[in-house]
Amino acid sequence: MKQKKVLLTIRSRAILSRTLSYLGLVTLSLIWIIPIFWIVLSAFRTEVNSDGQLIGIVVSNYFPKKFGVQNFINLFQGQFYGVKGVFPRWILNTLIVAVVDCLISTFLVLSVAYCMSKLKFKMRKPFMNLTMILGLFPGFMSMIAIYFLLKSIGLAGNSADNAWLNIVGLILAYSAGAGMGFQVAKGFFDVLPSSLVESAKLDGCSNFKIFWKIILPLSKPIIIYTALMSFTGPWMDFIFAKVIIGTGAPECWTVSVGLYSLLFGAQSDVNFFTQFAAGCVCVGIPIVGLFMFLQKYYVEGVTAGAVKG
Amino acid sequence: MDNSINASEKKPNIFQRFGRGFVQFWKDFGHGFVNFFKKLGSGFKNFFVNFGKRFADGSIGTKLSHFIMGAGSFYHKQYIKGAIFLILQVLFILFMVMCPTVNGTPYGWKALGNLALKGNPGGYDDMGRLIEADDSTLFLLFGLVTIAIIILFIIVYLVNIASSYKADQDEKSGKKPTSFKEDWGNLLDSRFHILMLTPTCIAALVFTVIPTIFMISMAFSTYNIVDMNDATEPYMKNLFHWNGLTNFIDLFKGKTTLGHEIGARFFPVLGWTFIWAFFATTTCYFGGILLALLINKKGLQFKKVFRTIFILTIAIPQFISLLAMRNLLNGNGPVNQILMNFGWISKPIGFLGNNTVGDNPYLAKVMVIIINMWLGVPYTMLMTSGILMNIPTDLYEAARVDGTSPIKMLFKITFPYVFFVTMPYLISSFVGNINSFNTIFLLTGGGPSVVGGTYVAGETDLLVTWLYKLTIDNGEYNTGAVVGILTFIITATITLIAYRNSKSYKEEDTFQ
Amino acid sequence: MKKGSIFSAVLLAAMLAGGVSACGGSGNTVTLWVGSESTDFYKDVATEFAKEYAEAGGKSYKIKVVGVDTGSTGGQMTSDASACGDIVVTAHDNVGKIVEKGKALAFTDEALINQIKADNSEEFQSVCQVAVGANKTKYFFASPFISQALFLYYNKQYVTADQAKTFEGLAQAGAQAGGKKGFTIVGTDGFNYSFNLLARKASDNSTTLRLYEDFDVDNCYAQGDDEVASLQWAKRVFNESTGGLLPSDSGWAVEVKNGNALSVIGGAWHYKAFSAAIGESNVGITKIPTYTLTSADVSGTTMSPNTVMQGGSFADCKVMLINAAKGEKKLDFEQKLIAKLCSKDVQVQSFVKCNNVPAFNGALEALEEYNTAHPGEINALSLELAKAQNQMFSYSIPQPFVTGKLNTRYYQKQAPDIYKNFIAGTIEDSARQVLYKMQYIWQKGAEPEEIPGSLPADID
Amino acid sequence: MHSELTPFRICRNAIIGLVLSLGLLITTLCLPFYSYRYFTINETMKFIDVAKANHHIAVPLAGAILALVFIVAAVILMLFVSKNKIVQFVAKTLTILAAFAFIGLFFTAAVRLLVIPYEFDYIASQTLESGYLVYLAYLLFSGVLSCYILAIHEK
Repeated sequence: MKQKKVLLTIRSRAILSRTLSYLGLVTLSLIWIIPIFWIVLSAFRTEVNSDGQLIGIVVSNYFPKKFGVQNFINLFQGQFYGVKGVFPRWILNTLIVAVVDCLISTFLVLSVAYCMSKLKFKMRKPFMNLTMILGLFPGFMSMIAIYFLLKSIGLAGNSADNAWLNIVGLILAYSAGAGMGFQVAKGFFDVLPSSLVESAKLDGCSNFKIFWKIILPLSKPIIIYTALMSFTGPWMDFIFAKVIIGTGAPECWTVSVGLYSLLFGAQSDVNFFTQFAAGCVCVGIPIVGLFMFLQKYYVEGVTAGAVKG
Repeated sequence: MDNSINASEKKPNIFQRFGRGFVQFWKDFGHGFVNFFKKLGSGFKNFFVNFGKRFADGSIGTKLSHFIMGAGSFYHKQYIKGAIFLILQVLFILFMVMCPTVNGTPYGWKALGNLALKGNPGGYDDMGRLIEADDSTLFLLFGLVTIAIIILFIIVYLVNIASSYKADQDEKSGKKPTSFKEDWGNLLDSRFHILMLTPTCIAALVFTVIPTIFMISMAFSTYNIVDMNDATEPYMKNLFHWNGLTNFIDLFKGKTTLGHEIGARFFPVLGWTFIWAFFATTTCYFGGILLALLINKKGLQFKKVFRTIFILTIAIPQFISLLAMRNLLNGNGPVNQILMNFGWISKPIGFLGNNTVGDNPYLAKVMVIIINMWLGVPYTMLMTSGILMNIPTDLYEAARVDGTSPIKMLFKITFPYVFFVTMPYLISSFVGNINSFNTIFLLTGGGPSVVGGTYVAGETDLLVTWLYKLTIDNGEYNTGAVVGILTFIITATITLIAYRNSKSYKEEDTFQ
Repeated sequence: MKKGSIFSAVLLAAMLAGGVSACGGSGNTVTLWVGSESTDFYKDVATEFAKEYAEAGGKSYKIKVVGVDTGSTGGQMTSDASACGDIVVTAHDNVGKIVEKGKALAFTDEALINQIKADNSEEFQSVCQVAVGANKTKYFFASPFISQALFLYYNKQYVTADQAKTFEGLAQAGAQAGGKKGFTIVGTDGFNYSFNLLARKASDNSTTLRLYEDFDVDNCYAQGDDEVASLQWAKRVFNESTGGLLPSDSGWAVEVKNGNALSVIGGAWHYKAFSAAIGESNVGITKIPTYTLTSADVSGTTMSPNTVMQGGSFADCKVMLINAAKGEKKLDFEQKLIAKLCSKDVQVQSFVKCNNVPAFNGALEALEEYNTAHPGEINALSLELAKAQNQMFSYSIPQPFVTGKLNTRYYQKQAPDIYKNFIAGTIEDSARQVLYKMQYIWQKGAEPEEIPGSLPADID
Repeated sequence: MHSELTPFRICRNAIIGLVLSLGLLITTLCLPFYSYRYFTINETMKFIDVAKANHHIAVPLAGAILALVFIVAAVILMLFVSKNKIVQFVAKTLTILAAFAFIGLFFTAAVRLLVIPYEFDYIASQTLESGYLVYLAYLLFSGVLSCYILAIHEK
């Protein structure tokens, strides 16, 4: 009997600890979700004040009294910073920057990471140390210098009629710095057995063929991880874009700069809050969808990267 | 990587190790510095020696290529390569002599002269017509670009000599010098790394090295829009010039020449930056590990569901979630309103210190660290759950056999293993938190303002956000550059000390 | 990988082409940077004028109007003029700063110069001219077309017209509304504090304050007893439960909307935001109220208690100037366009359509005359706004910061922050010490090393 | 060792818990829920009247009832079809959804309790009636119960 009781107590203690863990996990998940849920709620809030005007400001009740999509309509057709229907332009700009930057950066990061991980040449250690040291500088001052550099070749601070030049400038600025961020990809290539490279070299393939035919097909996860990171970069980044194109015409801003300037810019207005929330939902959903879809690769990239740091 | 952890051996505690590491670092630094210069010296010495040797016993082609680039290649019938070298030389000479001008500022040799920053202030003549003014920022920038182009040209010049010298050796030993097609071929094979690294190196040079040098040089100039606007002669508004170390001296004297106490704020901000980096790193790190342990608990179902929920916060762009938090805790936002309705508070609490003047700075600092946890924990959780999976289970079996309790197992096996593996991440995240701009800028915008003006750092300002306020908000580029350089020196020393001490650095090479 | 990259290259090309066509534009467009509330009005007037100009044989120009915040165009013009429009609207105190940076072109068109001289008051003419060149010849660089001063918007649901006449009345209304703040201000910078700093004795409209008189940097005096008492009043009122509310992170519009503050001291450019906050029907407008100094306020000064002070303001004008960074090719057309946009009848139309109060001499009489001639076109509130602003002109001085140095020393050398911290109570200096420090900063551009024992003390 | 623990024995506590939370739910619906001077002068209101007055309150309660149905269905599935893998999975998903719903609603209900006076845009004196307290207790108890039901399943 005693033996059974001991067994039962162990089992009931295990159940108790599991119940508590479930309770803890559900509560923590809710805590993590509440702010995000609040933004989504504010996006669909269409309460009206006594004059029948839409209340746009920060309202104090967590649950909206009236739901509707008026904020999204106002956002897409609204005139901000003197330009009518500018929000879709912001989305188009960011999409262009994201796609082009994704292509260039992925190529640069993978090529540098492959060299650092698999090829032996005398400048390898100094290059690694140099990139680490350059990475320690706070980015602002170099952002200002990049702005002056781009402006002197006409790729920044343009007025509305050639605003697309600003976008080309931003793409250059984003993808140029990408090559330095090779550490995570290098971590992944390190794990690939170098015997693969040796054996391929024995039967006479050139380095390029090894990279293109053998290594790349094997490193699908890291390609997707790098592509995902460089595609979501322009959507997430705010301060770099604000310095480089923040002063140019509003037509060429990216979504993050545009949304920030709705609340804090020169022509910001407290009544734009619900439209800001609608904008966040428009930006958030595609990116979250992408993350969820590519979650397996993202997790692999993070763990591979962390091991090598 | 061996990971047999002999828990029994008495480990020196963390501070002793750090102290010893610190002393060791400066010893290494000293003799590293010395042999760096020794190497540099010998490098130069044998550079000139073999430069002379090459000139002496090279063929006529090699001798000629010292003056006309590509001559060596033409001599060895590598026509395309020779043509490329020649065109590059001609372009370089044109660039240096003709001084192409952009926005009224010249490149070429004039740009080198302009580096002395002695431009003409411009203004108006008596007819009210505008006299074009020079722009010192472009002087500085174009000067640096010209220097960079000169360095690139020297490298090409040396490659040209080396290639013709190599062609001489080939001919001497009977081999035919490599044709252009072969050169291109071995770019894809033996010299593949050159092909792969050149785009990144050029991009890094143009978009990282030159801007960083531009920033550093601003710290030794009078580039400060507020003072330039305050200049006595009306037209000295566009020009700034070198003023040596005065900016650094003023900063430490506690008062800059402009008379406001930027210097007095430097050390408090430095202190808070360290406190912030320490707490932000540790809370996210341990929070992440505990969450990972909770999620990966044996016998728990729906692990994937919980993990996806936490990934949600990483997927949402930071500026959205941070601005959402800011509005949630806003003076008129839901949280304050609920507390007021419940009667716990009479007027809104400035949670993030940006509600009214005189908000409580400590509350703002604590709230910022907590909200940073909300952002940082999922990432660490993700990383640790990956590592937890590949802890060898035989360790746990052995421990369970000799009856250690689950908690003891945790401290004796799980934690040491995770620490060892994530040490490099810990260091990079500590440095990352010192430079973490978004959380502070978007949440508190520098927090409750301190007596002494808008561009003196606020209570929760980090060095980085203060740098933003100084430069972009108020145009004090020289003081900002000084703060930028000091931030770099501090982060560099910490990273190098921690990196050299960490086991992974020692094993980095063995792993290859 | 191969198939994917070809597809994305095609996609990219299509998008870039789309991007290019969307904002192509020919060389001879003239871009107007005007206040965002009056873009449509000025677009119509300017396009129509461009047509007339082309028909009269001139070059044909395309007009593009961009809505901007005219408060921040001064900064943009000095830091990055090539990114601004061809004709830019800014506040008159930025003209000196912009000219000193070589970013504005002098007016050479006789018709325009004569129009500015004929239409405007002496003060407005003097702030639009800058002395340039070796022997300091004066040229016009800007043409005024909107006049602005601070006045009071109040919420008629809680505040009656009489209560809005005095700050004590506002406090009374605040108490009646359940302990709400009587008034709030829009910002904590040097401009929004001018209602207290530039206050005058209501009896004889006198003040001891001298702020850069005839634009001389050393001709300042802020330590008069009326200033000390006025400052002590401000500190008391901003800390009373029904007194003044310091602006918070969520902004004054939210405080007014939630009823935390019953009125706000603002300008014509806040009209839309204020009526959006409480509904057009509840908007009341009047000049800035008076306040009575109590014995506590006058302690330590020679002022007698119960002196009535009239809130003051800056009397400014918004001006149009030509951006030098855009070259001089379009100078002739630009000057004629400015003459048109700043002509009296366009200024009146701008008031009718966009509430921009005209800047020319005798503007109020012209507006009333227009109102009787075209009843119903001007809404009553706008007329009240014009009247309130006109009354304020008799208690105000134009911003004297016409050179870069004066502008920087008043706004950017921390005097406003010392004022703000004194009122918020985060520094222990007395009112006299604060005023001594501010005057020192106005003259020297830096905080004094130490403060003399006996105040007021003159600053050499 | 497992054979002694029949599905019925495993779920015994769960069934007792279900009965308890059902009881709590019914008492919430019957007891007076709110008291508003505004609506009915000095009388308390049944939940149905409040739901009619402000349909926003009905939404959370419908969620709470639905969640209860979920865990009841889950327990029944676990009891009678404990062998079939897919059915077990369905039961477990129903339980976790219920857990999220209960604890989520508990949070918002607690918050809503404080905001309700403001919700009706006037400053009413809100005296709390026992109905609301029972509603909160029901939510918390069912939340813990659903976690317990999840926990009794070993992976």
